[in-house]
Parts: sequence; C-alpha cells; structure tokens
Amino acid sequence: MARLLLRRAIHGALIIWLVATATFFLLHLAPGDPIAASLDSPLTPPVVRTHYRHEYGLDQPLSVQYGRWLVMMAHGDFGFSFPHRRPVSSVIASALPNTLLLMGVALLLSFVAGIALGLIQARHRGRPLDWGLGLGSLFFYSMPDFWLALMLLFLFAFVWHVFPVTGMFDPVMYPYYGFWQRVGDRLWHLVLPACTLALLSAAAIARFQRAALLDVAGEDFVLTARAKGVSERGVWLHHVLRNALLPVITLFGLALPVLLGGSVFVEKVFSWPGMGLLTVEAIGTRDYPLLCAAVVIASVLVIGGSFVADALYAVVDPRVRLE
Amino acid sequence: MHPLVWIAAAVLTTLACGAIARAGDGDSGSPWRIALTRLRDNHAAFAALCVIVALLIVAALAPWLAPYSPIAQPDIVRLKNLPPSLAHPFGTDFASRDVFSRALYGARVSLSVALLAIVVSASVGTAYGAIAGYVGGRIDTLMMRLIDAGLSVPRILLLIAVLALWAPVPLPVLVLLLGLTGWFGVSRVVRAQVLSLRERDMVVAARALGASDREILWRHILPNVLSPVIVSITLGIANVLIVEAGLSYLGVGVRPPSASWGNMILDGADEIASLWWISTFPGLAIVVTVMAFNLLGDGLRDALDPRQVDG
Amino acid sequence: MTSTPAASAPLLSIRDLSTWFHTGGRSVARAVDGVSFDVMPHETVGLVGESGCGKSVTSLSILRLIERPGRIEPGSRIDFEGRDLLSLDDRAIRAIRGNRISMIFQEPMTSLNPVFTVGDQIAEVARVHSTASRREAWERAVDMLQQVGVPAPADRAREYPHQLSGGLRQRAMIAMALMMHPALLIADEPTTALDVTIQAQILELLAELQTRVGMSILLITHDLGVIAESATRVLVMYAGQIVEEAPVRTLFDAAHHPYTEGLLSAMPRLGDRRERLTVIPGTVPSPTQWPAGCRFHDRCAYAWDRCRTDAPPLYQIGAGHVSRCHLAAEPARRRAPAFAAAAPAS
Amino acid sequence: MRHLPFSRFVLMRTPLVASSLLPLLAAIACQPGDHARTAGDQYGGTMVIAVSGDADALVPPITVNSTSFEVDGLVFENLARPGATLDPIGDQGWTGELADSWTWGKDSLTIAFHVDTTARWHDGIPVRASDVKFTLQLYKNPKTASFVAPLLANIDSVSTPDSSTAVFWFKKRYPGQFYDAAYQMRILPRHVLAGTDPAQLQSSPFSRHPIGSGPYRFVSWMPRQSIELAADSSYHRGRARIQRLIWSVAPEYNASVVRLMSGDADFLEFVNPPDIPRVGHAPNVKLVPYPSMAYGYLLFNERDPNDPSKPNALFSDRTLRRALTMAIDRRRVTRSVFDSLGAVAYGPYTHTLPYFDSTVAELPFSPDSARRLLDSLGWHVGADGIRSKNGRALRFSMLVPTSSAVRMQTAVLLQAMFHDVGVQADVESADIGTVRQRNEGRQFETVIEAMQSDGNPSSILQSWGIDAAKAKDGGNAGSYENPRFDALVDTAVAQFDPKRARAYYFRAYGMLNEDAPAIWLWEPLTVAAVQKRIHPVDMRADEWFANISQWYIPSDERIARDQIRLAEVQR
Repeated sequence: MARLLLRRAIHGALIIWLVATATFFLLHLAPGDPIAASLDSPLTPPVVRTHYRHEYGLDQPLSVQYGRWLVMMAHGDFGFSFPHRRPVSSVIASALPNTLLLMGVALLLSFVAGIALGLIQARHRGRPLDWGLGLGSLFFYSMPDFWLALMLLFLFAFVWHVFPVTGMFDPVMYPYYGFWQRVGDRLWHLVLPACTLALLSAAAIARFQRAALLDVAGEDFVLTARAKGVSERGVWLHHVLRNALLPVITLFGLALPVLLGGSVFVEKVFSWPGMGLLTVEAIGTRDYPLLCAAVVIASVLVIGGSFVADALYAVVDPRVRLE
Repeated sequence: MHPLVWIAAAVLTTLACGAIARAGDGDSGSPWRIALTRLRDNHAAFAALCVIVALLIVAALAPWLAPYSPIAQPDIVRLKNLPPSLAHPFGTDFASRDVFSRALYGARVSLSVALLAIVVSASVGTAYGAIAGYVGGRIDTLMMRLIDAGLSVPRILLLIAVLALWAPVPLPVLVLLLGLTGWFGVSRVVRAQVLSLRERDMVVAARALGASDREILWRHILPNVLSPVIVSITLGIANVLIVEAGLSYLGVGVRPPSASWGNMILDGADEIASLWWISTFPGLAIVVTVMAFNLLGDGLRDALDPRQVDG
Repeated sequence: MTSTPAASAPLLSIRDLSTWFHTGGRSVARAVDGVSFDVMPHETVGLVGESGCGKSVTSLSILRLIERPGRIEPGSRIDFEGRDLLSLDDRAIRAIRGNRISMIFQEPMTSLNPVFTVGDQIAEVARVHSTASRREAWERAVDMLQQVGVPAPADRAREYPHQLSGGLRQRAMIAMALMMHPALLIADEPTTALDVTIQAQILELLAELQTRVGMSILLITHDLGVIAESATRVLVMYAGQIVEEAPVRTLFDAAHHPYTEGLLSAMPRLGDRRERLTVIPGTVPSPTQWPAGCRFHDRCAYAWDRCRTDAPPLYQIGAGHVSRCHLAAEPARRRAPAFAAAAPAS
Repeated sequence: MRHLPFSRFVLMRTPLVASSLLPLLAAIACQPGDHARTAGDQYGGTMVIAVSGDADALVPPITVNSTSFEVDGLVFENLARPGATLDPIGDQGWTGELADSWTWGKDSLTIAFHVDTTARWHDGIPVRASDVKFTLQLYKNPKTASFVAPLLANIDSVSTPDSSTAVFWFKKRYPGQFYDAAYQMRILPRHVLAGTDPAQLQSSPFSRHPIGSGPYRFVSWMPRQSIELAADSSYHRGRARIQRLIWSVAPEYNASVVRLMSGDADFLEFVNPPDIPRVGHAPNVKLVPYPSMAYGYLLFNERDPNDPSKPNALFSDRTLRRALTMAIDRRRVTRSVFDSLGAVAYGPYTHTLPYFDSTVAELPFSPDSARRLLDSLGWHVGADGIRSKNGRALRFSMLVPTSSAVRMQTAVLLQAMFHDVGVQADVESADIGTVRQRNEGRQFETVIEAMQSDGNPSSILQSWGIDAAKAKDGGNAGSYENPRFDALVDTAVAQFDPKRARAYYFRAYGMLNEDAPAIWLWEPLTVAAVQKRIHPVDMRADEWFANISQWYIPSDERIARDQIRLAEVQR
C-alpha cells in the first residue's frame, strides 16, 4: 500500500512538472511581457520598462530564465508578481482560501442536491416527476456557466435586489460585526456564486446518480432486500443508495477540474476575489510567475482530488478496501 | 464553412431522420436497424434530433432567413439598442445590428466551430485510444499517463491562456485548439473498448489467420468502436459549444464582427441590467442547442447499447 | 382444478394467477397466464420448466415483488394462511416477506449486498420483523449461521460476501431466509450456480432444515435431477401455464405431457449446468405472442390440427395427475418414442 | 507633463442607449443649498468608492495604478495644487498644499518653497524641508525606476537652507518650472524611507502601509477587496469632513452600478452612457458630469510594420491618410458611442484644457471627396467592392485592445464606414499587453488608441515629435515626422507669455489635422454617480478626488454606515 502511494505521488509530481514546464514555455514564448502589460501608458518612459525587464531577468535567454525558475520552484519560491507588487505566494495566499471556500461549499451543495435529485428521480422512474426533474437538470446541465451566472445576477440582484452582487462580505460594516453577524454576512454573499457553481454540477451529478441508482436497483440483492420485507424507503436509502454512491465518488475527482473552470467565470461575474479571477487577470497582465503558480496549484488540486476520490472509494467499497 | 456544406449537412441529417422514421419494428434485423428503431421510439431523443436538423437548416439558410445582414449598421445612432419588437424580434445591439439576424448567423459560426472541432478530437482521440489499447503494455501505460497529465489541466484555463496570449487567433486555429484539447475522453472510451475487443474470438481468429495489425484494427476493431465514438461525438459537440461560448464571452474566442453566440452575450453582458435582450437570446439559443445534443447523445447511448434489451 | 388428495387445508393456494408486463405500445408480455396450484404444509413442491417459461415470475408474484411495468392482473388470487395476499396493503405484505414466506435465489454472489457484512444482512431480517435490538439481531444471525452449518459463524458474520465461497454464501442466504422460521420457503434455482458437491450439500441442508423448522418449500428449477431428489410433487410450466402436475414418482414413471416427456428424455445428470435443455427442438416462444391453440404445438412431435386451434384444458390423468394436452382425449395419437433420437449420445 | 494613471480609461465599458441625456444631468448637477449648512455637524460619515481594480504598491513614485493613484493622492501631498484650469505655465491660480508660500529666485532658476511648519506625518513627526529634498532624490534615483523621473530632468537639486525651506534649483528657465517642482512629486517621509533600498520600494512594508501628511491616513487594506482611509484629525489644513473613505473593489462594472443604486456604494467615478437614464432615476443617486482629459483616435503607422526602417506602403502617403479621415463621420461615431456625453476630438488635446483650439481647421466628413481622392491615387474599386492598385487591395487591420469595449465598438463602426468608400479594415483585437508591446515595436498597421492628456501642452512632442519617433520604443508609435511641427511646438514651449504660446500651439494643432497622422475621433464627457447625501461633489479633471476633504455628509442625512464611531475606526 505504501509503495502504491509512493508510486502515485511520483507520477503526480511528474505530471505536475510536465504541466508546469509546458505552461512556462507557453507563457514566455507568447508575445508581450508583464512589464509592457502593466506599464501600459504610452507615456511611460522606455527606460523604466527596460529597468524592470532587467530586474526580473526578462532580458535573459529563455533557458536561463527556465533554469532560475526551476531552482526557485524547488525552494518553494513562486517569485514576485510585478502587477501586484507582492510576492506571488502572498497574492495566492489571499486568493486560494476564497476559491477553496467557494468550491467547497459548491461541491457540498452540488453533491447533496445532486444525490437527492437522483434519488427522487430513480424512485419515480418513468413517471412525470422523473421526466420533469430530468429535463430540468438537463436544462441546467446544458447551460454555459457564465450565462447562468449573468442571468442569476440579473434576476436576483438587479430585478429583485435579493442578494449582494459582489465580493465576499460587506466592505464597510464587516469589521464592526459580531462573530455571528460576520458568518451571516459571508454566507449571504456566498449564496449566488456558490449556487451558480452548484447548480451546474448538481445537474451533472443528478444525471449520473440516477443512472447509477437504476443500475443498482436492477441488482439481485435489491430483490433480496425486498423479499426480506425491507421497506421501500429502506431499500432505496440503505441498499441501493449505498451501492450507487460508489460510482458517484469518482465524480468527485472529475468534478474538481470542472468546478475550477467554472469558478473562472463565476468569480468574474460575481467579483469573487479567488484564484479564477486572479488567473484571468494575470493572463491580461502577463503575470508569468503568478500564472505558472496558478497552473501548478490547479493541477495539484486536480491530481490531489482524484487521489482523494480513489482513497474515498477504497474506504467506502469493502471490495477494494480489503484487496 | 461554405453554405453548400451546410445545405449538404442539413439534407443528410433530414434523410437520416426520414430513414429512422421509416425503419420497421426493431425486434429483428441488423444492430444498426435496431438502434434506429430504438432512437425513434425515444421521443425526447427524436425531438432533439428534429431540433438539431432545424438548427442545421436555419444555419444553412441563414442568408435567406435572416431579415437583415448580421453586420449591417443601418443607423448607429437612432436604431441602436432597440428592445424586441416586431421589426426586430430579438431587438438590436449597440451598432444597430439586428440581434435575431446575428443569432441566425451565430448559429452558423457556433455550430461549425463545434462540428469541426469535434471532428478533430474524434479522429485524434480514436486514433490515440485505438493505438494505446491495441499495442498495450508499457506504451499503453505511458500513453495513458499523458492523458492523465492532459486531464489534470483545467481545459478552459489552458484555452483562455493560449488564446489570450497569442491573440488574435484565427478561426481555424481556434477550431484546432478546441479539437486538440477535447479528445482525452474519447481516447479513453476507445481504448477501453479496444482492450476488450482485442481478446474476443473474432480478433483472435483473424490474427490466427495471419491478418496484419493494421487490418485487424481497421476491419475488426474500429467498426465496433464506432458506437461509443458516435455517442462521445454527440455529447462532445454539446460540450464544445459551451466552451466556445465561454471563450468568446471572455473576448478570446470568435472575434467580432463575426457573430458567435458567445461573443453576442459579451456584447450585452455589461448592460445586462439595461439592455437584457442582447445577452439573453443568444444564451437561450446555446441552451436549446446544447440540450438537444445532450438529449440526442443520451438517446444514442441507450439505442446503441447492445446490452439494453427491449422491455 | 388441482387435485390434492390431502385432507388438510393448503398453506398456499394460487388461483388464476396472471402476471403481465405492459411494455408500452400494444404488446403485452403475458409471462404468467392463469396459473393455479396449491402448496400443502410441510410439503416440497417442485416447479420446473425452461428459462422464460414463467417460473420465476410466478414465485415473485407470490410475494408481490413484481415491478412496473409488470402487473398482477385482476382476477388473480393468492391465499396464504387464509389471507388473500393480493388485497394486503404494502405494510402488511412486507410483514409477510422474509417472515412467513422467504425466498432464496440462484446466484448468492449477486443476491447479497456487497457493501454490508453477511451478519449485518442476516440480522437485518430480525430487525425488520421483530423488535430485537441491534445486538440481539446480530446474535441471532450468528446463531442462524451456525444452524446452516457455517463454520466459525461469528467470524464469518463479520465478513463481506465477496470474502466467502459460493457454498458459504448460499448457506448465508438460507440463514437469512430461515431467520424468522417461515412457513414457506421459495427457493429459486438454489443450486444452479454451485459446484456439484456443494449442490448436494445444500439440498441436503434444505431437507434437514425443512424437517427441523417444519416448513413448506416451493423449489423452482430447470433441473429435474434436483426435483427427483427433493420434491414430493411436481408442477411443469410452459409458456406461462402449468402443463402438467403430478406426484414426483408418477411424473418420472409416467409423464403425460409431451413437453414433460421432452424434459425427462433430456434430463441431465445431477450437476450438469446447462442453462437450457437444447434437445427439444425450437425455443420458448415470445411471451408477447403465445401461439394459438396449444402453446407447445410447434415444438411437439405429436401435434395435429386440433393442437393448432384449440387450447387444451387441464385433463385429469390419474390421482393428483393432470396434463394440458389433447393426447389425454386422443391417446392413440402418441407414437413412441418421440424424442429418443434427439437424446444426447453420451 | 505629468504622469497619470491610464488603466481607468482602458477599462472603460460599453456605452450605448438613449436620446438626449444632458437635461437629466443638468437637473441633477445643480443641487441648491449645498452650502447652506454650518460646518459644525459635518464631520463624520463614511464614503464608499466603487472601483474596478485593486491598488498595487502605495508608493507614489512607482505606482501605475489608478486606485493607488487615488489613495496616494489623499494620503500624500504635493507642495502646491493647481487652480481649476490646470494651467501648466507659471504659478497663476496655484494654492499651497504642503508648502504655505513660495518665492522665485531673481534669475528664475530657483524657487524656494516654505513648508507649513504645522504639517505632521501621520506618525506625528513634523514635516521638514529635508523630506522634500529626500523625495526629489528618491524620484530621480535610477534604482527607483520612477515613471516620473524623466519629467524631473530639468530640476537639478533641492537645498535646505533651514528646516522649513526647500529651494529647487533648475538647470534652465522654462514655463513649466513651477508645475514640475510643485506638482510632479508627492512628498514622502524621509524618516521612514531613508533606510529602504530604492530598488526594494515596491516590496517594502511602506508600500502596503503608507505614511503621508495628507488629509487622510491609511487604516487597512484587504487585498483585492477593500482599502480604508480615515480623516486625520490633526491635518494641518483642517480636518477632512468625511470620516472614512473606503475603496471597494469589484472588477465587474455592472456590480458597481448595482451597488451604487442599492446604496451599498457612494461613489462611482464613471457611468456608462447607456446606464445614465437608469442610474439617474434612482432616487438616492445624483449624476455629476465633470470634465475629462481623455480622447481617442485611430493611429496610422507610417512605417512598415515588418521593417520599421521602411515607409509604410499605405500610410506614408499623406493624401491617403486624409482621404481615409474624410471617410469617417466622426460626429456620428461619437454620438453612437457616447450619445450626448462625448465630443468630437480635434487633436491630442481636449476641450477642457486651457490650450484647446476650438477654431482648428479639421478635415470635413465627405465620403465623396474621400472616393475622389482614392480614385486619383489610383485605388480603383474592384468587383468585390474593395479598392485595389497594382493587384494590392486597399485593406488594413485595426488593432484594438479586447478589454476596451468602447474602442471595440468604435472599430466596428469605423469598419462599416471604411467599407462604404471601398476600404477593407479588419478588426484585430488583442489584450492590452500585446497591443502595448506591438505599439512599442511599431508592429501594427493602425491602432485605435485612447489617451489621457495631462494639462501640459508641450507633452504632445512625446507622442508626435521626431525624436519620439526615432527613439527605440519612443512614444510616437505612428512615426509621424514633420520638422515644422516640432519647430512650432519648440517655439511654443519657450514662450513665457501664455497668449503667444497659445498662438504657436494652435498652429501646431492645425498641422496635426492637416497631415492626418491619425483620425481624431472622440473625447468623452465623464459622468460620476454619487449618493445624494454627499455634498457638494466638485471634481477636477485630472484628479476627481482633489477636493474630497471639503465634501461632507450632513448629519440629518446619515445612514447606518455613517454612524460608526471614531473610536471604533481606530480598532
């Protein structure tokens, strides 16, 4: 088991290195650089740009830059973000938790909602409720995430004025709130972005969960359970769901990259100060060190996510656990 | 794409629909015939197919159907930003262009980008998966590791980065990029299928009879891989449509003045509160189209599944 | 219609049971089509037939385990211990399932839930049907495993199904079924998936338990060898109907229905695991389109005009022996031996 | 010239809609009774400023970012501040800020500023002349790499005869002397920064927590979310009336509008024209138009994009440029993009500034003349409706930054007008970094530029002079070279009499219209949206926030967030 873990860790590290290197060259070979992108006023004296290019080694040959960067990464130093005028690690430290919060809540919401929906649909298989819910989740599943975000923003924030439209908390009052008020304020700000993200993946999970449940519902042991006199509720919640959760756990690993991609749009529309927005802005400003770090972190998340999913699978499925 | 290509596509799909509608009862006959019958009996999938055909026809006939030119700016001061009316069912945008006409032409751009991109990913994915599955062993492992690496990068981030950094990217390159980042799933499906087929009797027999690897791949394995690939393609089109819309929404996909549904949403995104129609209608068009392809994909999966038994 | 000589009241009495599957469109699959029979207390009744003849659907109908689009048609009647099972509400029928009537199935691997321990699944029966606490239920489960001959039952109970051998799994299934000392055990192909030696052990175990618990068994199988060993009375099913009923000895000595004849002449030795008896020419017809007249006529070596048009009734042949064949009326048409040439050479 | 942040304008969003908006504005702008109250109860309150981007480093010499520019403008002080006309010549209309008085040297090569002795840094230390001297050294230090340094080239040094007098020594006499000395630099605290390596300024703690001498002191900064300032009660020019200022960051413009209308934000610097009716009808919001110094134009590259040593095959031809200019209905474009909130640009200098020439001879809009001119140059219309000459089609690309919806929209409008006269112009959009880089490298055919002019007319040589064309990545990206133009500006710069300077400048502007190195398109009128409880809201074109310390919130109009007490602010 330990050897297996080690092997997976090495594979993961290799993949991350591959991805990071590809990103590095992709960025540095592209036209433009962070200095030109940040000092964008035509009135900026050229000497200033030259100065900063030299300071950040952007005037060095690419191979030298790559070598330096590798050494820095090996020491856990992500470099300095010129547009933010801060070390990349500090920029990311202020953004990553926000994204993790958003994704965590969205993940939880989407799995709970998706599994519940799938269960309702499967229990009412072939009836109008199943049909309606199926069409409904397909509708959301087929929606571009940014458009859903825009529409929710339009309806809830512009037309009905129900939820706040930007940020993670009220910038003015937050410092003066008590603990519970703060929690409430944060949750209030979380509703729209988390629901947007959750709706999209919940729709996918519901579709998947329904199929998995129906697969399991046809198994012999379900008939056994019924023949034992177990109630319908017990059959579905105990016997069927427990088995049908296994394939859904693998979705956990697959959902992460989807959520990461979705968070780019959702964070943009709702001005959520997380990694997705940071990355999009960093592309605009050609913030190489920040972008490289963001890509590395994204792939760590994705690889880590699938790792966790596998581990979870092993915990839940006795057949895998004991072999 | 050339309008003739569009018309051809629409005609072919219509013929396919006709064939499906005329197909006899599927209790007997070839697997394809059974699949067609099943598809016809699946009302939702069949409706979706009709929607897709209609969309293809609309896209093909856009120049004749659209009331205005998609790029004409009849009066940039007085006719801009009009709300929906009889003359302009979807309203007009900032340059006094008719949103309805642009949505029709947008169907062309969005659909052709999606279709062509999926052709790229399906061919690359099938080839890659077939080779990996057929060769097996260490090469297969290595090839699958590469897929893992590819899948660990969020696709949308990668595309945004490439497209923004190397802007402006011409449309064919955009299509290529969309295709080349979307084949991992297909190749996994194909590989799994090939792995299981490799040991089947007919392949073993063909090998015993001295057939070459290429012949076996071509004659025995690929035809059997076709149905999962068809399903992947249909669902893939839905996915590519969304990805392209997202990129265009960020301003790095299809560039103006060409109308794609995504960049039409961008046109109105900042003014969603004042000029809701500019973003809403193209968004609905995407939802309907993507839904149709998803429904059709689901239907095809059920129809082509040999395990599925009637009743 | 049936002719049970015993004086006591039947434990289970089925009359005109029809279970049809409405698969959409115009076609209706009449999987079980007017079946009637009785099961007496302490009796073992065998139900035989090829796959697709309606055996399993009959057994599932008894416990009302038929799911949509299947439906037990109005006019059917199933009386058990004096109660009409078809008129019970959901709660009441659940109280009977696994309690007064239990079932065991062909494939013990897939019939056990892979994510729960064996003991847990056996104990669940007690938890559902009694007020036993978790612990009591568990202890009874271990005790039951011991009774069905599982060695080291306390350890086995903590294991998952995939960790047990096929024989032990089936024993676990039996333990689960007998947990509440049912009056009737429906055993649907209980030995088909097992090795020959294990098959014998399981049949022995069932016989032993039957005497100990004092229950009736409805034994469903396609294997006449199993019937010969265990059953006292045999029902032969074909195309959704009972075509012959007889005491086991009568059936083996003097089968009347050509279909039974075919089954007997193709009878595999104990342990032959062939799914389908291939020696009768043709296959079971589709339940959506039963043939007119006698449903067996197109596979029957004796069939004549009448068989193609008139559906035969159940003819009384002897004591407790009925057959659904016009030969009962025109015995002269039987030319022997109908299937000898087709019998396997070995 | 003065360095101004540029990104605000770059990010300006899609304008659209509506008929005449000016009445709406006029009605709201003249709020009576703004000054009717006494000042006694006017201290206090909170103003939330909605901005689209976070600050970078809060150190004036190196910041390029508009939010930083605003925050720094209130934390730090200049020596003096200009009057409303922003006249860069001489010291007419200027008032003291950190300096309370100044005297010119006899030869006009020195100016002695007397630093207000009551001025204190926010940590309590008095401001001294030595801080001024230190500031100049820091700005000019090459290791600082300040954008402002080149603008200080004519200042030789600062001497400090006593602790409150800072004497600026100039290398030569010139009209902009006072402007450069008093307004280019924000004075920094020597006692805090003396130990900091100028090259490390951006990563110093100071850049995250600045200490200045201005009306507001720094309180807190939550990266990418908000920055908070509080009125400094001991400010030497009198405590600012609004107690707290909070910059709240939301990259989406939409969100800022909604927050303003719902009352969550108090101030939005720029409202898109299409939103003006909606925002204007919100009961709690007033719209305040104020002059802007931005203008947009389509710049022709007179050099070959592939080889800058060669002239451009198309745009080196003055007649062709003139013809293309005449093909564009600039009034219509402006009206479409900005409705009534924009004016046609006449050159690289806006209406609001003192050296604007409203009589300049612009090229007329005349598609017919354009066609005639193109015909006469040998560009004839082909079968596809596009002109060509010797097999080369009259076709070029217009480079536009994706982030600027205004310019994207302009490009689409221009495209259709060019097409009318048989010219094919392709829109080529790229992100702002790429656009800038290609400008530097002269790798474009035409580009739609938007500029923020400063008050100083002499700076046009930075964008249109020969030196700026020849220098590698100099500011004259289009490589317009006309020695007569350079001579006219040089002469104008040397004039100490504003009237005579004006005459020369006007002739130079005329040349920029005659030669058509660019198609001058539009200058937008900026409209800010402010909560009605904030008074009196007067804004200056270069720094909207210049007078913010005089704004107030009457006590009877305060809302919940205005009630937070001072003690709590100093948590």
